[in-house]
Amino acid sequence: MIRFFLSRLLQAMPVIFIVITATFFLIRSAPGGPFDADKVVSQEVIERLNERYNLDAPIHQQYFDYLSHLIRGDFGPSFRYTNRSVTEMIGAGLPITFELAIYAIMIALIIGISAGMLAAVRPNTAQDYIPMSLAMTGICMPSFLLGPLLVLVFGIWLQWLPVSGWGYSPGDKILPAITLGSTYAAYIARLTRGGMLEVLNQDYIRTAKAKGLSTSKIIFKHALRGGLAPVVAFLGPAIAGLLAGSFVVETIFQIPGLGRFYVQAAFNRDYTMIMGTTILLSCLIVFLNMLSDLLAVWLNPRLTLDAKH
Amino acid sequence: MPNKILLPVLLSILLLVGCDLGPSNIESATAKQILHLGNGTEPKDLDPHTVTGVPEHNIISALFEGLISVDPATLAPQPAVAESWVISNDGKRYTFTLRDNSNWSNGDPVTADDFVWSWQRMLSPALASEYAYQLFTVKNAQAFNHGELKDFSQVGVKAINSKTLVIELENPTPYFLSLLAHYSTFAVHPPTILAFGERDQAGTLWTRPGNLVGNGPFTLDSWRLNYIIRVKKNPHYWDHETVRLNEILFYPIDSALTEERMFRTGVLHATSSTPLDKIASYQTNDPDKISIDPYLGTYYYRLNVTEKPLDDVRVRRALSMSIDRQAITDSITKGGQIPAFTFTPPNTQGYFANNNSIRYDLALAQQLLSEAGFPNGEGFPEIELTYNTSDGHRRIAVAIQQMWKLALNINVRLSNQDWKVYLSRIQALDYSIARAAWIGDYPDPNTFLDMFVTDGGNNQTGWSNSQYDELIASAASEADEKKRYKIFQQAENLLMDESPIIPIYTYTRVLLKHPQLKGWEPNILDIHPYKYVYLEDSTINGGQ
Amino acid sequence: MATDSLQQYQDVVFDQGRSPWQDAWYRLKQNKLAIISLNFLAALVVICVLTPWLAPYGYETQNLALGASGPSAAHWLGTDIHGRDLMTRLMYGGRISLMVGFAATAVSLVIGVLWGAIAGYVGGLTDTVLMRIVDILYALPFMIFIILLMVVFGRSLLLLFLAIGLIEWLTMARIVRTQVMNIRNQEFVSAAIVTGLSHWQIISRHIIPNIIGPVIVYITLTIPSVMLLEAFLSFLGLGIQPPQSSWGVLISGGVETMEEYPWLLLFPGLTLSATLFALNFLGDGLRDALDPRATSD
Amino acid sequence: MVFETRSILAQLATDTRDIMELLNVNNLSIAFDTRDGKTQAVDNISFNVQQGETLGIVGESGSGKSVSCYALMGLIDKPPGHIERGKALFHNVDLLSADEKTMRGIRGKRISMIFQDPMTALNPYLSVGAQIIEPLLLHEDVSRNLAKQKALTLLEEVGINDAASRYYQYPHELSGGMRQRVVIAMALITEPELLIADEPTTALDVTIQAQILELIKDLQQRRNIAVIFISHDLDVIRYMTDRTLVMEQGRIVEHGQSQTVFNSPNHSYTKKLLASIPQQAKPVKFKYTPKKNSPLLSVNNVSISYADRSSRFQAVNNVSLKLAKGEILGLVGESGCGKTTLSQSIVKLINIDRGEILLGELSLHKLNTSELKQARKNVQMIFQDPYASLNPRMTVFNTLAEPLKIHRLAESSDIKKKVLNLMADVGLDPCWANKYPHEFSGGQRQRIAIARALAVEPQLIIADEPVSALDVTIQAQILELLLTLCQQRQLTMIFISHDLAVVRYIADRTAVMNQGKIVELNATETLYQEPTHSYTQQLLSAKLSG
Repeated sequence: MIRFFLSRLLQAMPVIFIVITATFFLIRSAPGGPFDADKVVSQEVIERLNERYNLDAPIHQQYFDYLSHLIRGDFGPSFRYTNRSVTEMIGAGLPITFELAIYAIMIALIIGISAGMLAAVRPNTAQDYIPMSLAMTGICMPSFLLGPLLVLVFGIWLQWLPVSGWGYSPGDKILPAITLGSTYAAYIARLTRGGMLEVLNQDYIRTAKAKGLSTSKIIFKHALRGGLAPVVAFLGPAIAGLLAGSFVVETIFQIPGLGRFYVQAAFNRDYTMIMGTTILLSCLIVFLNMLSDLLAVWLNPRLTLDAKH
Repeated sequence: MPNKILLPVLLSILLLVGCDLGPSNIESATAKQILHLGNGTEPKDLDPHTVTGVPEHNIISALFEGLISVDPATLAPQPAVAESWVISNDGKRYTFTLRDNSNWSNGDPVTADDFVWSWQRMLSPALASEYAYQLFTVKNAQAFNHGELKDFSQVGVKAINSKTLVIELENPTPYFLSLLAHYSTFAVHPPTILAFGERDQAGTLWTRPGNLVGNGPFTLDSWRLNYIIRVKKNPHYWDHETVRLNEILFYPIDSALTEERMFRTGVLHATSSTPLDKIASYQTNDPDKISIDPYLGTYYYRLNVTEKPLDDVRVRRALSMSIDRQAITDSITKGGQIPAFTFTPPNTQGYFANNNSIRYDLALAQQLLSEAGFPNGEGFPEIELTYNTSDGHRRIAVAIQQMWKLALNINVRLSNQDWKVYLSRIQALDYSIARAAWIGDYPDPNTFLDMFVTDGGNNQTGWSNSQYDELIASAASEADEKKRYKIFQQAENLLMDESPIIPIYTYTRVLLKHPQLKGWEPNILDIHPYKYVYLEDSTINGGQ
Repeated sequence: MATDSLQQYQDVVFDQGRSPWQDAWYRLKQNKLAIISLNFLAALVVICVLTPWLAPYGYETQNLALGASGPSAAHWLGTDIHGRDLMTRLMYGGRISLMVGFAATAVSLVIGVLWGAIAGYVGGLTDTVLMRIVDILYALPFMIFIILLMVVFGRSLLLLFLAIGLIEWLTMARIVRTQVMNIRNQEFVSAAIVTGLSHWQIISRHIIPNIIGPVIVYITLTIPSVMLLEAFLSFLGLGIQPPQSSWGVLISGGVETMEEYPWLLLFPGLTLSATLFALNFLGDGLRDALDPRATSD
Repeated sequence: MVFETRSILAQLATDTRDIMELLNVNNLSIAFDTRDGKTQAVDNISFNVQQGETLGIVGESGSGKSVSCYALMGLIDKPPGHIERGKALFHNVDLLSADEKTMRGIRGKRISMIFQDPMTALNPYLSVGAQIIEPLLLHEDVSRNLAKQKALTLLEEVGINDAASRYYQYPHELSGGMRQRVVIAMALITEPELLIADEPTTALDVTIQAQILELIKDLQQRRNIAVIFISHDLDVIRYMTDRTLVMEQGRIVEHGQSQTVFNSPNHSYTKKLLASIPQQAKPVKFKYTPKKNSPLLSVNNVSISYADRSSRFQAVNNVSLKLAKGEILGLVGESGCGKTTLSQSIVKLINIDRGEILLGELSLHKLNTSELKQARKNVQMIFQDPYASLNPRMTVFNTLAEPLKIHRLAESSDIKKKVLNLMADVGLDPCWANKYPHEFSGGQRQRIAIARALAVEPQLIIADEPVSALDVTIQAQILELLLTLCQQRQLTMIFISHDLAVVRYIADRTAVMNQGKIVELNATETLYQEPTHSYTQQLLSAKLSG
């Protein structure tokens, strides 16, 4: 176990370091500075702002300064939201996006696994084709389309659910979670179906049947755990993608999450904020991949952590 | 196993779906006098001296008050912190008397010294206020701001006593009073600033809820990042009896479509924008919920006059005259915008441009292009039309692209750019034709026309005309309004004859506004002092 | 015995005289749904190729006075905000979307399959390094990447293929790697090593053909998402430029006006969905057809 | 023939009328729908099982022996399978037409099954304890605690020491033999009346196999339950059963007391089966003349180890071997003894830690890439599993042409000729050249694999369990083919097997491996008749005497 964490940590460090370095220089090579505005800002003002944010130093100096601050856990001030630190903004946005992602992944799992299971139990029948077609519709229905559609139907026509906000009025978390989760539900459905079909052909399913178990017991007790292996492998990258991709949903539903910051920071050339969110994302990717492996081991007693590396 | 978790989750979701939504914001708002406003983007900060945008302006105008405010209906200056003022005969000396009962929200009185202190802060080089130029009409302010003058006592602002403030100007500036209604000239509470940092330090925590001390009709109650800013009625405000609203909630909403949906489901009383495609249906179905008001802004295209073939005035005029502006405002923008053939919006504080050298005239346009050496567009190079990424700009560009194709047989390539890339390209004159817009800072033609002086920061077309420069300079020192406007008309004629820009339309302010919202007067600056705004059920009022 | 029989075998006509490709084609033909899909896609391609001759209007021809109008005799699928014929724009848009869908997917396929195959086959440190590079690319801020591409290279269709391919190959590489790791331990790979094949020959001849199934399935999922990604990139300014259109651009435009002008969303949406379903059925059919084992069970 | 079977049945029926009849299967026919049409898997068979007896069903793969028993348990997937006809009365319940609920009450409660491969028959995701008590909890109203007590007792009974801790382990933590004991415990926990054992020992090592058979026999006698014992292994059937059915292509071709069937078979198929068992040494023996100065292959002090969790596992420990040209060396040992690791190091599929492997004068593990490619031509390998060792997406032609092209052994115009020739050599119809591996039977596939190994005209062939996955008659054919080819082509071969009889049949000299070491190496007959090492003796004594 410890060896596993150590080796992962050892791999993670260069990954995160390269991400930091590459991002640092990439964003500075993009045209337009953080202080360019519609009404032209005078050169004097720009110079003073650059001075304030250490942007007048040679770029390698800026880089080392940034690193030395980073090592002390200081992500710096946001260049756009002048009285905010990046840490504070991430602290405000991340829990919300995280919560949204958790709900979304839960919905994706519920819908995806049930659809995939239904389909796998009777392959090549209507019970297979209908959920799988729906899953495919989910894949081709991007959130920028599904979100407004759901809002139109449930928020405006039926008036069942609020169309915006997060924790402001009851039920306002439902539509965003469904919107964000649906694409993943579709992928999970396909993965579950594939995994279940493979497991259902295993000998131990026959053993279970020979014991006199009913179909539902066989599926839930014996097949599901093995059948979900591909889903588990998918979950790590999916949650990371979910967090990064929540921008669209957060914009549609007016949710104060990190996704909006992540994208807006790029447009605003809010260098420190881009760095902060990117570092966070790379840590998340590393962490979630590790979690995904841990989960796989937990689900499958045959795997051990150390043997994987 | 997952199935043990899934069931409760499913059930709770069903429960949530089944529950009643309860009354919407606006249904419960009237009794409590709580206003819900869409407010564009998240404010960068709430420091009147460092911010620049409209969303910031809206919140700051609730939290602070200047020497002067403007009457929402007429935009005429009216007393605010200053109870009265005297202007010297040469128009260069203003003496303000501050009202006795003007207080900070912690109860401290607002003094003339606060203003002197604040202006020193605002003009200090280290603060790097982007709006410092607003005060450059004040004597020595520019020198101080540029660091050429260290001694602030030489700047033309003095506190004679705690309630008398004297301001000396470089030139008689007829619009100076309206500048004082702008938040960049507001006073801030010196002890608060100093409690959280230096006087000229930006980005300190003084603007946070609990810290911020203002002198406006409202105080900052809570600030949830990217979500809601809530302000509450300020009991220390000198005119608190006029204020009827108890709270205002400002929602930063990036998407106009989201904002419209929030408005439609009763979350907001008013929006900060309106999706183009919704205008028609509101006008037909809910005319009482949409308001279209004139606005002090012009939508135009910049032409890079340093580049062939746009260095030829005939080409520029041909391009300008072959745009069917009426079709664009009728079919694309649809918000009652006025086709523009001059740069300054009509009736800018009584100013009207009188140019008619630009009009929609295809035959003339073709003739001009032909004279420039491109008969029927032959030999005309493909030029690029740059605009910042936005659906509305794209729609207009697509229409104009096609108009030029049909009228002049020239090919224009559209190129949208990320906002910051767009800005840096325009500044570097790295474009041929670029979409632009200008919203006046104050109701005076000067805010439009001084843009195009040689090497003006916002000129950005490469166009330079010494006669124009002289006209704008002479207007600055002219105290008589009629003569001034004449000079501006001359300048504007010159500008349009040369056509370094193609005006397309004069903006209107199209917003969705609930009929309950009262005291919200339309004006060309889109300023709505919240002290006059209140909520009232239109049914009681017999509004239908 | 061998030499005797040799003469006789010289003239042996192989059973059914089939090559592996003919085989696959034969099996594909048995799958009705796949054939219908194939025909549908072929028809789509033909229509798109012939669009300049078939389209009733020009894709850029505007009628501002008409504006957005519903389906009518003159405009079967209605018109958009600029009064342009939607059917014409759908047809022209199909040219772009199909081209982007296939070309960008091909880019991601080539990079992803090679990368994943090398990582999975070689394993060990190489695998770790290659996959960590994938992690790094996942983590880099996508927006900045797009903005830089635009600034450095300007706007071009080729760049669009490249940009999308460069984004999409990451997932492809992961999928391929997992598959290759499974295949790599099969005995026939050992047999190939023993035969003396180089690693490259083993990857290209023994491993890649055996991961084609999951790869095809992933491709059918990638193509539609690539088409939608194209709309997003075009919106940002990297993709096609107005007045050109693509299905993705039409759909994302349609979303904004779905209440006012539902046909602007409905028809492009239906077109894309139908294409997606056809691709999916064809993909499943191809996967089965390319797997010789599929006939026996 | 049909008449003959019927009369035997009739006779048996009268003989055993007084004994209580537990199961009566009558006119059972089962067919499967395939893309090529209907396949008759079981064709009108009838048999019965008495209380407390062991009925053997013997036959090769595809003979229908397993399918007919699965039908009794309702384990046949419908579709594609369907039972066309027949009755199977078990306590007056027709197992073939009973509804699912009734069947669930019978499955695992009154009729239990033991499956062939304990690796795959146990759910890898659940602890063995949970799996053992599952049928008990399902069918009887017992507390979990009581069920556990019963399971622990039973685990002791099936010979698992330290049952209390094993109870919580997962299948992968147990050895193959132990897993099969768990499967048996799982089958017996509900005290069924009938136990169906489907090839219960085929996947096990020979010493384990004997123990498990002993266990089943013992349990059967102590508990007096009826057993249907299915196997392709005639020795096992002879050893285990009272009566035997011989099945071929879905039909019962012979039926009688086991002793009678095996000692005086009537039906030609039974005779053929019996004849296929390699009983003694091969007909032509290699005249072993050890030329010490120039062996073809020398394995000198080779050691190989794997990283295994925290420690290193020594798979091959200081092994030395020498092979003369034309010799066939048998390599015997149980799973995990290192024989496969050793053989893979000889073809350089894995690297060695110490020692050297010389092919003639070449040190295989010190060659560069191009030299190695050349050397590979001389050493080829035949793998155990003919299903996995052929690329499923390459036709036979491509599979065989590939080595020819790689080593430029034929002009492109000659390739077709050479490939067809190869096919003919290994007894494959050249007409099948464009077929895919899955279209062939196991034996045919192994012929393809042999042809592939021969394509490069190697000097040395490593055959790793080449016949253990094959039916007994096919096994005999393949062994015959290998022998013939070796003699024709002067091939040297290392023949690896766990099956002592097979090695005795084919090998000139035999090496016995245990725990990474060669414990005994001698001329085959000498080794079999006078084993000196205790492990060899143990191996040989575990072989069923029949």
